[in-house]
Amino acid sequence: MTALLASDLPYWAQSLLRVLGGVVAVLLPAGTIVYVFLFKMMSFMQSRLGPMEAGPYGSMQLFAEVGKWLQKEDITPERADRFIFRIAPLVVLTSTFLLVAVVPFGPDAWFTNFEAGVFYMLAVSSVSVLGILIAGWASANKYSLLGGLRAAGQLIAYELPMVLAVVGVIIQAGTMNLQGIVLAQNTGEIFGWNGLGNPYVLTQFVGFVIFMIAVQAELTQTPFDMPIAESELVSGYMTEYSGFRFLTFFIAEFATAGVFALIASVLFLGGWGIPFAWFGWEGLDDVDNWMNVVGPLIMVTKMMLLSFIIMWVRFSYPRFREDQLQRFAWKVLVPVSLVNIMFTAILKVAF
Amino acid sequence: MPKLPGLIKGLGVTLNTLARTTTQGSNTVQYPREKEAPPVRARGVIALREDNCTSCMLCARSCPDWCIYIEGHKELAPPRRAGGKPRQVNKLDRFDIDYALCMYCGICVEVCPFDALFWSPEYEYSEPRIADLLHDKDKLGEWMETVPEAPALEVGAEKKGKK
Amino acid sequence: MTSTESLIDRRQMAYIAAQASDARLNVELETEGMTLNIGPQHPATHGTLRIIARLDGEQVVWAEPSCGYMHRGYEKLTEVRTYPQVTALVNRIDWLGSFANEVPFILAAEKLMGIEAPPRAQHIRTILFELSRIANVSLFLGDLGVQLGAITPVFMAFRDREYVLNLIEGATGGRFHPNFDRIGGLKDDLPAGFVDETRAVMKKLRNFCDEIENLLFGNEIFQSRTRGIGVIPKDVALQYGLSGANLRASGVDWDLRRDQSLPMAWNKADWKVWTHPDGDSFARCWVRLQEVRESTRIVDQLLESIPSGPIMAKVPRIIKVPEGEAWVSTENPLGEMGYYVVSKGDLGPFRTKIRSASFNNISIVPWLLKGVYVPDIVTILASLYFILGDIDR
Amino acid sequence: MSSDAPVAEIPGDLLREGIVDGLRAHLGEALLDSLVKPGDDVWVRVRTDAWREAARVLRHEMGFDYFCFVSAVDWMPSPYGKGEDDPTEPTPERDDTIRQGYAGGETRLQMLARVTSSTRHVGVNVKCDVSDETPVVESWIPVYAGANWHERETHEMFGIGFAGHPDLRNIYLPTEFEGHPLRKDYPLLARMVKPWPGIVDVEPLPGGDDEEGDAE
Repeated sequence: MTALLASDLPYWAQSLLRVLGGVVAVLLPAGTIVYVFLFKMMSFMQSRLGPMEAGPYGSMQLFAEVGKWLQKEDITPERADRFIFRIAPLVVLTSTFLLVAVVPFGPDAWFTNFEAGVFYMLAVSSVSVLGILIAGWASANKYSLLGGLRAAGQLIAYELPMVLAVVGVIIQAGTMNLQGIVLAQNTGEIFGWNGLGNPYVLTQFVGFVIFMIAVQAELTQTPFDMPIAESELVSGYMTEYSGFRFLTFFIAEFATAGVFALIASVLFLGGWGIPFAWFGWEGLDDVDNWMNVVGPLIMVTKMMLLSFIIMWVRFSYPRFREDQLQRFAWKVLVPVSLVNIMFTAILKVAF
Repeated sequence: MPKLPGLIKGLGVTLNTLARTTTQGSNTVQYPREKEAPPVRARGVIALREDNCTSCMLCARSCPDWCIYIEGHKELAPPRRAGGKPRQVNKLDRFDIDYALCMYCGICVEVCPFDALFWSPEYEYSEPRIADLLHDKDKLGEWMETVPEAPALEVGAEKKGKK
Repeated sequence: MTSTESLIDRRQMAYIAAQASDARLNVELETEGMTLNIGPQHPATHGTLRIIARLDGEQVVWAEPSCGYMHRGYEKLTEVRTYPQVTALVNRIDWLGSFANEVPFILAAEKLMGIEAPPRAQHIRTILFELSRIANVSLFLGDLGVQLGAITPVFMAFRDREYVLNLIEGATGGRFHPNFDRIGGLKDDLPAGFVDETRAVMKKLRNFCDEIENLLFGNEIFQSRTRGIGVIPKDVALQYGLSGANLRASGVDWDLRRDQSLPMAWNKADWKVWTHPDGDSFARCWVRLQEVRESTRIVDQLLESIPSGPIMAKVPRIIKVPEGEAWVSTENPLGEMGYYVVSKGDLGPFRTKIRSASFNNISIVPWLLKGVYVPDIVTILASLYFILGDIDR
Repeated sequence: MSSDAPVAEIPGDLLREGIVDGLRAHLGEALLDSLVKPGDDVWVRVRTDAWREAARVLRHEMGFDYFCFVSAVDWMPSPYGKGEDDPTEPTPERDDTIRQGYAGGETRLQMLARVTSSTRHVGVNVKCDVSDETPVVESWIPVYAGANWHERETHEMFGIGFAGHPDLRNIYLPTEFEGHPLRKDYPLLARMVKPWPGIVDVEPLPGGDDEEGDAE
């Protein structure tokens, strides 16, 4: 952002712009995912049309929902732990905003450019576990207690495969900086042919699959949605929430889905860049300026593609039982990702 | 097609439902604008043809939910043939059906010996107040025009006069 | 997750539960048990059933359903009603397959009077009986998915069930409560074009079964959730009086449509009774899926051979059933539903014992839910497939 | 099918006669009465104290492994009728003679159970009298575990005690419900509360001519 807007903006204006950009980068994907996938695609998959009343083809449905939730009474259960009950949804939402800070959208269009971007991203993504656990515990309701404990077990169990899957990418890209990973993917070549660059989804396919499964589990989506098992726990840790707090949880859930899809497209699908060889670019500095505008569009399309897969799996599969879920994480995902790291390391050294 | 693992086939099913809905349209009807016509024999509401009714109380007696209330009185009607004795006819004062209690079993329509009660497939008569569900005799008369003709019977069915 | 591994795992779970219930609760870990009320307003129960479960962590130490929230006192009501009024009342017991409730009651009354419905009425009765079975069990297949977390199957079930309900409404006038059966035959004949419409709908139903099989039954997650869960051995199933698909899933080859001679047209179509040796939740769901396919075949064959003739036997307008007692039970969608009608020769039955299938199917739940995980309670209840009106009468 | 030809003509239904003879062999004179409707059904009445013994014989010796149901019948005609009497006129007298059904019986309350053989596809209706003073019967649970819920329902509906039943709580009715609804002397309140709309009140012709044209 800094180069784009020249330097006449004082520092506070730039950070204000960054905050605005961050809010848009989180809420916009959340809104589009909810409308396109949750309302429209799910209904079309079930041979119905979905909401059609609010606005043309139900486009205003999301605002109607937000309006409905806002005017609903925000109840705190009588024996709940009041303070913790209130801040739980905010904790989950902050972890999403922290996550998006590190995602690059274009050669100069990024919020921050940490050297250890991936490390920061993995650390911050586990903050939402705390939010869900205290939400479950604080609402003094047996169902949400069960939901919260299940969520704690599941999210921690699936963080390990996510981390290990990302390690493969880091070995191949050689850097932890997300901008660097995007560059490595778009300039690298597979066995000398650089027509398509080297998107890690091809060379790191196993890592990609494990990462997507772990993301599905992090978002507590259907094959792994024991914490919000509607048929047993009513709605898990969110049972006691209503009104604005439930809206925060709802936004957090889909915003995290959007941000994880963004991160997955950065790590595996070559982020904002198109293979540089097509434009004859060599490094970061000679990428043209219009890329700063086209980059975010490419990111959004890749994000929509990945969240299509996430939502498609969500609407077709039944739910794991949580001991099968844990067994699947520890006995299958972790060993496979370790093997994947070993192979990547060997191949990295060989070539 | 090779024996795909169940998981992939499951995804296939949802995908081609998606394709089918986008191409051939959905199975749902947008109710307030498009309306699905109920079949001819649908039991929506009971219609009363008042002049057939001789307040013989058979329907009120055979209703399981006790939701038909009839009051009538006797009158002298002009004789059929000139100079004949004036006929004594039961005149109907009140014929209410309380649709809040009625369970649409159709015993009254069947048991009526004078064909005064008919079924009509009308279904949009919900009321904000439950008391308005007590339809009186002229409201039941209004339903008379919505009563359709009895449908043609399947081949091989024996013709019989029952409605 | 082969089923043997889950069977060992199941025995191990039962051992843990036994341990927990004996040592009252695990003292060293100071975990005190939690009593969880599942229901009466709960998404997993088909209506208002409440399950009181004492948990040790996620495992059920003791569980017992408490019903009665939907008790309408049918047997008392039948004492003050005439026969047509009871038929209108009785199809509200199992409200999903409601035509199937009227048939055994009317057959019992006809047996007492010693008359039989004309062949055409018997034929159409069997067709409508099988249509209400399809309507009932196809909803089960969809609902099975929702209980286990998949949202899509239930919409497919409702979409294809709508065609069957429209058929029933076209013929009888009522989608859910047809009230079409009379002592001695049927109220009316089929409307024109019913036969070809039904044939088209049966084709739709068959591809609905294939879709559900691909989407749900083939799914490895579904199989790992249902294989080896809630295993009911054959003799326990018989002892508790389980019936219908729950019994056939434990390997008992017994179907009331084939094994007794009723004045209906089942023997005019050739069809197969499906059984499954395992007796676990997967077996019960699988047997029901095959039964829906079998019903569509029965309906197709019966549609070909509807005899022509009267729809109603010679029956006086006011029916007084002679004194006597009769028991008739048929293979309803939920299991064996039977009526023991005692008549003292006046307008209505003197006493009617209504033996409904789900009452026995659910009486096995306390035995079955020992040492089971919380999510498996829902799987077992979904596979036993009961309807609350059937339990509470 | 179940043509009600006089019993003598058709050769007796061997299957069901065999059942009755088998039971008589095992129970001896505890089997009080039996009735066979050829090709239809068989009713058997045992002595009250041989109720569990009959179940054990049926299940273990004669192979009736499928438990169908256990219930009871109250043979006293209801003193309230159908609740369709005109409150203005005196209540019509009703015959309250107690006439039992098939296979006889002396008492007002009578147990009724049915068990079936899942292999021979034939069922038996078993009855036994329940004395009016001490309405207690042995519980069938040791023989058929499925009888647990049925006996709880019969207990709360008819007031019949079951010796040996682990927890005889109400299954449908709330715990503090007094009275046994399915007994005939228990009024059906729904029909007491509201006057019957079927009572004919078409006033006679004005002008008071004598013929009482009250449509029945």
